[in-house]
Amino acid sequence: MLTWLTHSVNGLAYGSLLFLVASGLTITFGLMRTVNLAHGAFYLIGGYLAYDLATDGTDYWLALLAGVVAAAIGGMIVERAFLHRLAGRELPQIVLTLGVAYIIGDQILANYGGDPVAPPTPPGLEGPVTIGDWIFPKFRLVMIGVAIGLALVVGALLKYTPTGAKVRAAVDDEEIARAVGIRVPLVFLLVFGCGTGLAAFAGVWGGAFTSLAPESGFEVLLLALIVVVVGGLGSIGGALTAAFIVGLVDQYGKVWFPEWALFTLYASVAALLAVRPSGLFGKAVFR
Amino acid sequence: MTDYAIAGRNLTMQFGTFRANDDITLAVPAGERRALIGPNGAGKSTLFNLLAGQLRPTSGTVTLLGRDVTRVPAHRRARLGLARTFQLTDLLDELTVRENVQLTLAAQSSAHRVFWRPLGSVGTLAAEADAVLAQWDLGDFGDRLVRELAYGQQRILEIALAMSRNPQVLLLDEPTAGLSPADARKLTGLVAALPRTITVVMIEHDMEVAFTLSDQVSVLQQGRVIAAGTPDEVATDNRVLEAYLGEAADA
Amino acid sequence: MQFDMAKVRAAAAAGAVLLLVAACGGKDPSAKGAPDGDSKATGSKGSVTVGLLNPATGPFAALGTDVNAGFEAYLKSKGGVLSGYAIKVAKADEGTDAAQGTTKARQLVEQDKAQIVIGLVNSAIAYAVAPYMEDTAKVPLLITVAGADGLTRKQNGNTFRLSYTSSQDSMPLGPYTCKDMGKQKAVVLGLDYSFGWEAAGGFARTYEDAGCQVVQEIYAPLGTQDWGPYVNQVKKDADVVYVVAPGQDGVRLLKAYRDFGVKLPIVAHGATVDETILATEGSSADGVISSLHYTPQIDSPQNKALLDAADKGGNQYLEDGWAAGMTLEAALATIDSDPTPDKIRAALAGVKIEAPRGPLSFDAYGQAVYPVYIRKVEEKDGKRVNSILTSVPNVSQFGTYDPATYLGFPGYEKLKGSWSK
Amino acid sequence: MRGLSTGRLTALAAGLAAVAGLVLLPFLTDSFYTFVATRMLLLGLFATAYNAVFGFGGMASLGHAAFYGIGGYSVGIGVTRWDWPPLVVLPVAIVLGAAAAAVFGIMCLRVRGIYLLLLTLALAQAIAGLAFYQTEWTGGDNGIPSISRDGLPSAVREGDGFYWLSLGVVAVCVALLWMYQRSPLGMSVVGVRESEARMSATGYRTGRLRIIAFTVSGAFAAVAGVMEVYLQGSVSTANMHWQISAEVLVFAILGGARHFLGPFLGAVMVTGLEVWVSTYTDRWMTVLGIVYIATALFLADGVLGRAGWAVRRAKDLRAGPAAAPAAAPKDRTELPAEAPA
Repeated sequence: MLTWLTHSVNGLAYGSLLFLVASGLTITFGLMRTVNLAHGAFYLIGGYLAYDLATDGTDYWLALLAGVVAAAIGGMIVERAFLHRLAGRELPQIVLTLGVAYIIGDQILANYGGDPVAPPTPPGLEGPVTIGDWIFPKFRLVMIGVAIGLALVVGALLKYTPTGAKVRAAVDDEEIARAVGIRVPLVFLLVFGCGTGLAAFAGVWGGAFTSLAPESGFEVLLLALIVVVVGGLGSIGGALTAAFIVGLVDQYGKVWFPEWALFTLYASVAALLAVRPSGLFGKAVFR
Repeated sequence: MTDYAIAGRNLTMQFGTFRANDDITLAVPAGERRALIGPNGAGKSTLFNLLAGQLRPTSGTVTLLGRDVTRVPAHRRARLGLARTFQLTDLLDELTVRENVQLTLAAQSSAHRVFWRPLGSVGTLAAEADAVLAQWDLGDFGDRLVRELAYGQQRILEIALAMSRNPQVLLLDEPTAGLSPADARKLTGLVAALPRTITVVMIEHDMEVAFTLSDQVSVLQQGRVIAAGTPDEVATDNRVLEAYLGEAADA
Repeated sequence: MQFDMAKVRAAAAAGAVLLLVAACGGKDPSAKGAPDGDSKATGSKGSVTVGLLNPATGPFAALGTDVNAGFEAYLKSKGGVLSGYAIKVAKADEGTDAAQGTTKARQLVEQDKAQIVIGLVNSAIAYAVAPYMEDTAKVPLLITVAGADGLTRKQNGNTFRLSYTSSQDSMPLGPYTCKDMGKQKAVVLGLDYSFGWEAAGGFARTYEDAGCQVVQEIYAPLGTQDWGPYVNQVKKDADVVYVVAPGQDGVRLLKAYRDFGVKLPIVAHGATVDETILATEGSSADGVISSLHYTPQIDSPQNKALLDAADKGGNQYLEDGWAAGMTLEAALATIDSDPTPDKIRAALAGVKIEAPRGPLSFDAYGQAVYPVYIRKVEEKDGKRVNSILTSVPNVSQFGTYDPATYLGFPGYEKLKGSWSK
Repeated sequence: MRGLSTGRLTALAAGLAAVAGLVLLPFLTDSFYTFVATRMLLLGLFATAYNAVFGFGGMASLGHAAFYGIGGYSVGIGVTRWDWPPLVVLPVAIVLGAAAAAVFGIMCLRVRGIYLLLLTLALAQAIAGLAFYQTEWTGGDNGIPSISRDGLPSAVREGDGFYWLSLGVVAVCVALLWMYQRSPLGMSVVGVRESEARMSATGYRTGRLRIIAFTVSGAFAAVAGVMEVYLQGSVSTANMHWQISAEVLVFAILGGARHFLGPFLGAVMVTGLEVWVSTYTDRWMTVLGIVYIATALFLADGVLGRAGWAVRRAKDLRAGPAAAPAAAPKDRTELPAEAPA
């Protein structure tokens, strides 16, 4: 009984990690329709920088902030310098961001070596929580809360604030948004920065969960893409739900038929996409 | 019943909460020229898509030459003798004019299954295509990419493609939209000259064109047929005037 | 054929659109670096070109870098001359797949004229490169990391290996866990790929033959992000958990193991807690007992020389590279002049050295025989280290079994899952 | 009027020279470059096959590594288990590759654009997952080593001989693809790319055409995979890695996806660049990344697209005002202004 509780809660915790990674993607990819295969690279930037600073004795939260800010700035540079020229052209975006990801990954390898590193667990969250006979890592439990909180905050920001309205307007119809005086390039720049900043935050926290290596960028990218697509492009709530579902499916898949783990995950995603291309919560697509 | 070349009965098309077509019945006898008019968003193009098979109705039936084709996909309706043009010119832009014609002709025979010989060298495709081009005055443009053609020529090519398949029913979606007056006159002439063995249903915004070309006119508004009759009858119908004046006021 | 060869070349070269060659950058082989290395060094007996083929990119880049560093450190300590031969080093990136691995192996042999190739981390690539080296290039191959058991199962081959076969270093741990530690029931928790099955198999076979029981086997995919689901399945009534998960997987596994408060003691394949990840693992590695052919804690002049030369502190990969240098030196010592690949191959078979890990020689299959250390992770001067509990001398890839008998066993990939039955 | 103009003569001479150069390459360079050239040919075939779906079919697949890998495993499993000769391996691989690709095509019937990209990626990952775990058959991550080439005639087993074999196979495959692409069937796939609605209204079964495009592409991709594994003598899950799918996409874009030989050129260029740069620096991934970025920014139509544009422009300039009325610039100006939004 307790084992199943552990499996289920852990599935949610893993799903939360996936959501943290995917949250930035739901914004850049889901909302802005910019395909960013370098998302995992920004995850690495955040994680490695925080690791570097924290091991040098910088305060944890300061290191976290530095990682997020650095990745946000990096993201904005990429957007301003390259991506904005490719608006609406998905294939060149893919090639470009793949190139950016190669460069960042390779430079991290050159500077930090390929041995795995791990940013510290946030202070106060080390070790397990014990309730009766039930033992569960504190950090993972908190992560579930953070994921839900993050989903609420991002969702509310987009829905209820003037900035959110501007973002949605800029995405829906750039022409009209310009006409009513929204500075569309600026909005896109900031939104993209937020997306990569979130990736970095996920890198710091996820790095503490799973550790980091230059290859980690692509590993998390594939999972995050799945979450965003299964959830339905642009839907924060959908992404959270999808993350939880993928987390649970992954968890129970590993318990019940571990040898088919990779196959079950991807095959079920493929089947879903074939039948419902717009994902679980995306709007139906008219053709 | 078999008198009707194409007919839609009680057609309803629901998109989410939006009902684009609401219980529309439209029956066109063989050889007739029928115009569909109505303000923007009245559901004309949706109705066309239902008739041609690009969409499946939420409810209702479509018959083509007396056959129930409600569940028959677009390409099969095409083979049964239905041809259509699109409102926004929808040609194979990156192919040449000649290739557009050849591909259209190839669909009529087993030629489209050939996978080892170049398109232009299969059977009599090349000669037939050149004949079509000559017939429609496009002979000089055969090697041009479609996207390089002038808009008026593209509209003519659309009709040429549709007609090259010897259809029994031809659906024309705003054939003169966006054309210069001269081109529009030319195109109107071409449509008027089509043989009477062909049933033509057209959506047309230009009243003058619509009334000149058609035997019967159906008027759509908000997904319903609000009036039908000869051009003269419709032109004096109060509901029609109201619908059009209302649109004018909105715009 | 010969009569017009020159003309053919001239005429065709003049007329042809050599797109392919142009895309190669029109590189003139002679312009490229003569293999770098200590160009000033001159050897009394001549020179030898060594091809170093290790990954510089991809998930194994760190390991490859360490092997190269170990080899180069040894070379430097000898002034670039081994046994009277000036060593020219040509380095290439093994990459992440066989296509690149074989391309680079060919470049080393066919362009740089390497007389011996040292390296390889990825077993799949090693499987592709080894037949080329043996059949086509006829240049000896000295493997320094790639672990697949099958690479050294052919006698009189062209392939030598300094590092472990995946099962080799696990074999002494079975009897140690069963007899010395007295743990009767073990859970195997490892990675679901060849290295995992072979390492776990080496442990399970010797453990069960010592009279104890593997009661459960759990295998997780390579690159498992979250080990929570696996560590939670560990049977609580077992006595010990055998763990094999090198690199990042090891970090994640041990962290999840401690986070979920699993209390059973851990014995492990040494790669799970080697020095490349030990610091990152931190306290989660405390108390883990493991077996490996090396630990920087070895107290010998040979190891001290290595530790002094390597600024990063020792680890098994640095030692592999260092030992490769010593092996080559020993082989070259028996060659008086003109060190052809054939002579080097013949000399390698007879090499016996005192490596940092201890006495090392090759068996008839080209696989190194060496001591294996049973180590325990402890904190020492604020740093975690693998302290030596005991050592087992002369461990071969067949453990204590007769080679013929051992080779008759089914492959470990077939036995996986059957130990607990 | 189409006689042997100087232009055609030049083209003919260049073509002959290129053929001669390709055939004589092993005499012109050393064994290593011959090996690299062999790989370029095979990757070029892979890219050309890929383009039947990508450039001509208008479907951006990110799953073609699956078909490439299936071809490779056909060799590995067939040769090591049952000692199949190449004349058995090849048809089996083609059938399996085509069948898998047909399944991809069917699964992708309802999806377009970026969704198709992600769906093909997920499908290929699922197949790679199978290859990883069905170790009984595939050898898992270590793959299948020591695949014998003894089934091949001894003259073409190694080095230069294998180069000529590859050249022959690739030439035949590329020629077949060329014939297919120009045929009514191939052209109607292009038609579907241009307008699915138009094609179905004309009487074409567009869904089936999309599946056919995948099937043809998968079959030839499998051939490339077969030859690659004969070349390497081993196959592993690396042959199915998703980055192979990404790389072939880049080949096609860089070379020019709208041109039949564009992807081939892209494959040659990128492969050459990788080999060349990695000779000088371990940081060749960074260089590759820069090339990707430059491709996306400046070469979205590919090298051939750029070249074609430059040639047309030069021609226009040369023709000048005296050009034939066929140029008809008047027509062009009307197009954007009058096309309804």
